[in-house]
Amino acid sequence: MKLIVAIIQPHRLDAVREALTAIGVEGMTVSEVRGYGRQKGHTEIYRGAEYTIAFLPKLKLEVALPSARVEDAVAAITKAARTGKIGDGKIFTLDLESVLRVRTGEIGESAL
Amino acid sequence: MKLIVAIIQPHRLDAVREALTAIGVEGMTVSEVRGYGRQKGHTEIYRGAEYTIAFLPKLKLEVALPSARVEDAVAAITKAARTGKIGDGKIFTLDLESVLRVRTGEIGESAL
Amino acid sequence: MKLIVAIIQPHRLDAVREALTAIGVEGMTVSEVRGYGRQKGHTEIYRGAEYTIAFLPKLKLEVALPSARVEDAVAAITKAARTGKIGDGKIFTLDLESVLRVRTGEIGESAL
Amino acid sequence: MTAKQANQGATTVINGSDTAWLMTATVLVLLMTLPALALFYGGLVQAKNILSVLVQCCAVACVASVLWFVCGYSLTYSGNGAWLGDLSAVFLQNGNRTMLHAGTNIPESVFVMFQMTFAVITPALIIGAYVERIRFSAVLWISALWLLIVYVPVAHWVWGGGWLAKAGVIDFAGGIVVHVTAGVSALVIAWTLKPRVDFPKSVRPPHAPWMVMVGASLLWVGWFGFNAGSALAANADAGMAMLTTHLSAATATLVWMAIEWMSFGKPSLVGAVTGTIAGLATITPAAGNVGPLGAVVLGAAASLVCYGAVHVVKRVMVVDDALDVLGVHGVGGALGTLALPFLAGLGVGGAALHHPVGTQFLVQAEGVVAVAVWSAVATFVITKVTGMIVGLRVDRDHEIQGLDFSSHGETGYHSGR
Amino acid sequence: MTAKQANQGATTVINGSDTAWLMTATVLVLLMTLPALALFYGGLVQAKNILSVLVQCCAVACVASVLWFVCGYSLTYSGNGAWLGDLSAVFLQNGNRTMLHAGTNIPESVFVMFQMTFAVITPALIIGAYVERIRFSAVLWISALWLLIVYVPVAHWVWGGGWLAKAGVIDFAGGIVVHVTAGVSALVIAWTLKPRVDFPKSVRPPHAPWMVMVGASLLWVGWFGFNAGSALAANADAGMAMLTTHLSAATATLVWMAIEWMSFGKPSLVGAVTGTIAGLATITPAAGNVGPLGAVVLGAAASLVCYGAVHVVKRVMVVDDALDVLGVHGVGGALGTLALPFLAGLGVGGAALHHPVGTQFLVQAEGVVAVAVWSAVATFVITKVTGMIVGLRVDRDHEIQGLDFSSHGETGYHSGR
Amino acid sequence: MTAKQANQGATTVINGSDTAWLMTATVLVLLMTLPALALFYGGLVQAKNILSVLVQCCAVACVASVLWFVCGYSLTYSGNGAWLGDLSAVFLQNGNRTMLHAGTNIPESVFVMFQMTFAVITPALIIGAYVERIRFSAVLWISALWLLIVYVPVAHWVWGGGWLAKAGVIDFAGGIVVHVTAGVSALVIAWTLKPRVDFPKSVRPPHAPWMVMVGASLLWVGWFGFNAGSALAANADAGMAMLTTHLSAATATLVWMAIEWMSFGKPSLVGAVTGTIAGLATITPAAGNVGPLGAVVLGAAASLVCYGAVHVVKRVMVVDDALDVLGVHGVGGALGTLALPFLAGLGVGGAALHHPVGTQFLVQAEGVVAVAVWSAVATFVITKVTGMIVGLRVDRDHEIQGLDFSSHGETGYHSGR
Ligand SMILES: Nc1ncnc2c1ncn2[C@@H]1O[C@H](COP(=O)(O)OP(=O)(O)O)[C@@H](O)[C@H]1O
Ligand SMILES: Nc1ncnc2c1ncn2[C@@H]1O[C@H](COP(=O)(O)OP(=O)(O)O)[C@@H](O)[C@H]1O
Ligand SMILES: Nc1ncnc2c1ncn2[C@@H]1O[C@H](COP(=O)(O)OP(=O)(O)O)[C@@H](O)[C@H]1O
Repeated sequence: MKLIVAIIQPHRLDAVREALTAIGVEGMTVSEVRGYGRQKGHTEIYRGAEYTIAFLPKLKLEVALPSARVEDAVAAITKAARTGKIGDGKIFTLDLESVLRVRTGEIGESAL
Repeated sequence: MKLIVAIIQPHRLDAVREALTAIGVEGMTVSEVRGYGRQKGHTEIYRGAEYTIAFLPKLKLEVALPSARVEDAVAAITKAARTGKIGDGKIFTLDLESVLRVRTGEIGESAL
Repeated sequence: MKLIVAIIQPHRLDAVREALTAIGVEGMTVSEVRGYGRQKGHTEIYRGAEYTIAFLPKLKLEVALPSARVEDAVAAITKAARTGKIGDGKIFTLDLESVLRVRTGEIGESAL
Repeated sequence: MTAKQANQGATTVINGSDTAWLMTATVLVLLMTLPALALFYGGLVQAKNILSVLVQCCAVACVASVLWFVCGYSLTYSGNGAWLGDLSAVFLQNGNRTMLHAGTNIPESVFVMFQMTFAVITPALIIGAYVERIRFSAVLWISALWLLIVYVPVAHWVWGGGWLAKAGVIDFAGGIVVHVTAGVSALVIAWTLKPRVDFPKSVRPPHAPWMVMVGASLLWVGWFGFNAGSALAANADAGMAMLTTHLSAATATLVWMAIEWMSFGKPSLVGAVTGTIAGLATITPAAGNVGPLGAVVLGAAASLVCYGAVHVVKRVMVVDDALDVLGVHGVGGALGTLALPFLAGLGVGGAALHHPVGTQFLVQAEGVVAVAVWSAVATFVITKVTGMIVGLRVDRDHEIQGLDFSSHGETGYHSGR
Repeated sequence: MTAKQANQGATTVINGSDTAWLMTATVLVLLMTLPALALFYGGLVQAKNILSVLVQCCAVACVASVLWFVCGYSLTYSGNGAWLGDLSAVFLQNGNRTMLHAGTNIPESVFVMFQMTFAVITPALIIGAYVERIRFSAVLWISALWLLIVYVPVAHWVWGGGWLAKAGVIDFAGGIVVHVTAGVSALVIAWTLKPRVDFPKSVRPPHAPWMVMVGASLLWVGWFGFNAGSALAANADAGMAMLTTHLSAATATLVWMAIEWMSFGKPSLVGAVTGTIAGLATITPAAGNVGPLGAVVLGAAASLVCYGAVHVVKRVMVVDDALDVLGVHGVGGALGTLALPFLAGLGVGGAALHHPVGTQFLVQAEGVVAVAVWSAVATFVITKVTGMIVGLRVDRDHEIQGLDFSSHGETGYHSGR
Repeated sequence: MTAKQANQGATTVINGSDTAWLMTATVLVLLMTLPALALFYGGLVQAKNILSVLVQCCAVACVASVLWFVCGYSLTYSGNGAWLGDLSAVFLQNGNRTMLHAGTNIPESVFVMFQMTFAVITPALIIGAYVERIRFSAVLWISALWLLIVYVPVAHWVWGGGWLAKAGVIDFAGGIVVHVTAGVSALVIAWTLKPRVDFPKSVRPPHAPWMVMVGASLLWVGWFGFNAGSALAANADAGMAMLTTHLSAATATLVWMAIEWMSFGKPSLVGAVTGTIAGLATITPAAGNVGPLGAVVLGAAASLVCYGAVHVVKRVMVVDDALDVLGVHGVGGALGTLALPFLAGLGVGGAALHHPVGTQFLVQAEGVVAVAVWSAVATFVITKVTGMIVGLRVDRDHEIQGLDFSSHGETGYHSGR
């Protein structure tokens, strides 16, 4: 199994969730993060001066799924998350050794 | 070493921390996340209409520990986090290549 | 490629970001987390009693980068994040199978 | 509210008690806009737009204040025109500081200031219709034009001795002048502006219900200045207006909770305080004529009718009057205006009508309809013109990003780390 | 507070200044419940229960208002019964709008409304005892029954010309009527209801100390209406009541900070404002009789005694009076009531007692004890009965999940993303 | 503001209307400190220091109140000294409760209390200079010494019949007494205290702009009590003061927004409300003398000048007057004081000066300069002395960690999970 970690623009969340459920990926975990990269942050005004906010709000999506599904999932996320602007984000894939469903104790793919 | 990533119900945190310390796992990192899965979210009322909140509050626990301790730790978390209801969460295990303690620079298991 | 996951003291973020950009690591993702470890939390006062807050605010830094850069990056983070006090944090390194840049679809190191 | 209503033993010397109470009432009515309405509306929107709502409330309040000083007051309260006042008080240059306001026992300065707070909150109420998508410059243009073209004439008709006042319409504190004008205009603007991106799918519950409740609570206490102040004196009329205002608000709150409880099994906080506002808007025109019993009846009717009205606008007409300005304020104000003839005589404590019940009802209806039509037509033109001058909406990306940053360069909540 | 106390040159014409001040005071006392108390209590609970506290404050305020209109006012202030008033003012049908309230110079409507705000805040104070675990329907039942069975009779005894008034007890603004009744009843309810899950282990520091402070600040300013308004006139008694109220609050705040500073090495914000409230509750019964010097002494005593009382209830008796209603309000109110005979003569500025110091003290003690006993017994019965009718607690899961969502279908804070 | 200014038909009996209004005004001015100023300042700092700002506001308010009772009031308003009052009113033991304040128609207790709220807010304004780095004990020492050594004498000079009053200086509600003293002293403390760690690099935008706006709005409404209350009567002077105050604030808000809009392409919320405060501080000394037209001119000038002043202090002088106390309050207060002689005669509604324009200007300038110099010198000494007694700053780690936890053992925002 694999763990997909995707950094996306906050407002793309609903689109991405729909894209994933559309291909049958029914579970995911989201966290609010702040990102820094090519997109260098933005400036806010405060009493006659501008201040740079280096880190911009992003969302981090974590999706565990069978290795076989990774390709489709990555494609689906990319399509749904893309706006074409700098800051659209990244998709990381990590190897996932095991999964357990707390409620039932099931392990492995059946736990997803 | 392994990195255990557990998604749990927010109110189970204290129980899980106690269960882990009980078996001698003394360190962990927690983040507030929102999850989507079999448990399909909930509806909130707003001026005569119901709105679905797809993502529900969960906590994500990250625990790095020696491979040897993984089994006990997973068992402990499962036991402490289980309420038997849909939405209890998942426990993911990833391989952890190395660990370093910022304060001392120690690396490997001694850094945990 | 590797994924560095560093837990640091909140106020060290700017220093760490500068240290990383200094060595040419231009991207990172940060999340607010709460940590528990040797540093056992702190006590707050409330109407004549003290309450223990087990988890203390920390920041989690995630940095994906080519395996070749890991050593420098870890060193840079350690140096910038260290205050010498208990609670300075940890640096975890995980193996990263693949990376994709949402905006362009580029994959691999060029996506970083 | 009209000088006439308060003209009980008018004298040529200032009455200290009336002055003390009216200054207090003025403070309370300004509080209704800053910060009460700002919090009420700000809590209802999404977190990424909270600041834009607050800026809009500040800006509208200031623009209305300055225009009131320039000519708004004069065109509303000077002269005897049936349609509009005259220019004898432009820039408030119409008399020395100790001048008494004709027909009252308070200084001109206090009357000007008290009425100004009404001119401030009325266009501010409309903000609820266009939040989360409007261009900030359009807010300024619409509010300025609206104040002069809709509020000023209507206030003159009803309170300034114009044709509706002469016809004997009763609008104690602004059911017509404030709530009908704002509610109808809100609908027209919302409709012209088009819905928010992905409406209604994109609609989210209020980002800060606690803030909505704090705003509603401050509106409630401020409303005592609004209604009891409209007696223009510290007397029994003011006292009864305060009592009826409170009873209507309390009853409406409980009824709205009951409706939600029966519909969804749970009464919500936002629902409860929406009921409060409905009850307050509804009693506004009637606060000077009904007694305690009538106030309770009116409060119950307020929630029943407004609850339905919100549903009709949002889900039947599918117009994105984002924060239900028409459903809660407009409908409530009209309801109170039309119901007061029948409730004034219910139990003790009420005050006489200007006509027999039936006639009074027709006059009230005439007022509501005439003002609604004028508000609709004029607001449509104002919105279109504004659209040509500065454009009405921010572009899609900015709307999605949120107006706080895109229009004002700020972020609502900084974790501070 | 009793008509008698204010009966200085009663006339048959309405006094505009007294009316202006009492309307202002009414606004301030309502502000104390909405939103001041709501914020004070809301900030003290956990984030998952913030909205439930706000709903409870709104609902209790509305239920009390409507019941006051129905019969509460009549049973408190009509007739000359030693134990209870009569029904001559039910539904407030007892006179026309210009009627003067006997023994005062203000309109009946203003007196009814001012007293209503006291009937509103007293049951609302009790909310602090049962937050985070009570069933919402139980809140409504308990509050309604409690208002009629505890508040109304006690208010009649002390302020409505009942047996305690005849005995010459002094309770200027509600040390007995408001704080002792609420505090004792809070303890009884908390004890009957049982502690929150895992109490005291589960107790967390306030989720929003800033909100607690804002609530406390608004309570402070609102209390000027509460105490200075209780003079029922805009005169020197009102002025002195305001001054003593402020000095007591300021002193108590500093003393509570000093205690914490010495105990923990750090003074906390929540501690400081808890001291403020203790100082305000304690001066309440005495505000009309002590001078500035007595007020400062009373303020210092307030924090010393209440700090200890909070500890006793929470850690010795281990009763989960969640937000310390007894420890801060009940004990403070009793302290002020019992201490005033001795402090009234301290320095200049005080007012005469109804009896010699010793006798007055005995009468005060009689009042405190009698009211405490009645409150305890009646509240116990009310709570048990409510338990039978609708049940007292939400189930364990809902309590853990938080009342905001489980009882009201809302979430306190939406990041908005 | 001086008894003289209000001395219109002084009598020996209390005037109920004046008393009602002054009690109301007192409530409003206390509201300005608690919670208005606390929210305004609290929202501007970083999240880790929000509670410390609120504690500081509470503590300063209480310390000032108690000192006012002890001897502050007496040294300010008793006797006829040119430099300082006498001790005839220490502990407020100077008369019985019905005593009238000489030269007014209100009870001594009300005058003491109203003036106390000014003594409370002035040292609280200075908090803006030293937030996020000062030791809490230093806040108490500095505030206490400052009240007695700077505020009390200056208030006596200008309002207590001292040398500046005799010279005929006009400071209606505190341009000199409140804003110049606070502003200048703020700069001196900020400079002595040194900047925050990594200033200006570390400067972050306000952590809660919404809170800043709520604070500013409450300051706005509270300022009506501050300025209109300073007429010490419910009369036309009070009414005009309220009107000019409002017009200045509204104009200043719009002008500050315009400046930001032109400079950055976006008007911000914090900018808009900073303009509001500038407009209010600037009209303060002039509210009793200018008419509506002069108020609008003054409001426009306020934002233009203060916007520049903030820039000069922060970026040219590079002094870390963290929340711009000098730039907004000090400069605004001085501007209004110096401009009023020229604006009093602009249009109708103004009031006579004590001298011909030219002379009046020189007297005003004399007042501003003398008070600024005294404030600077005395504050420098006070700060140095405090540094020796308890030390001025928290240590670096604590500053970085945030004062909320390090100085008060609390956390501003608990997610509650
Ligand atoms: N090397 C990296 N490691 C971790 N996260 C990264 C890295 N580079 C970028 N990110 C995340 O991806 C987001 C978008 O990256 P950015 O370079 O700004 O735009 P783009 O991906 O379109 O080139 C960043 O805000 C950050 O959250
Ligand atoms: N495939 C997945 N990848 C990542 N997180 C998941 C996945 N499936 C579920 N989760 C997380 O686990 C939580 C519980 O899962 P859910 O399916 O709702 O209940 P259960 O695990 O009891 O069947 C979800 O809210 C989500 O946070
Ligand atoms: N085993 C672990 N797994 C995950 N995170 C950990 C672990 N141990 C410590 N941490 C994180 O590192 C932070 C610092 O660790 P701690 O033991 O308190 O101090 P130090 O690393 O200086 O010894 C903790 O607050 C927690 O967030």
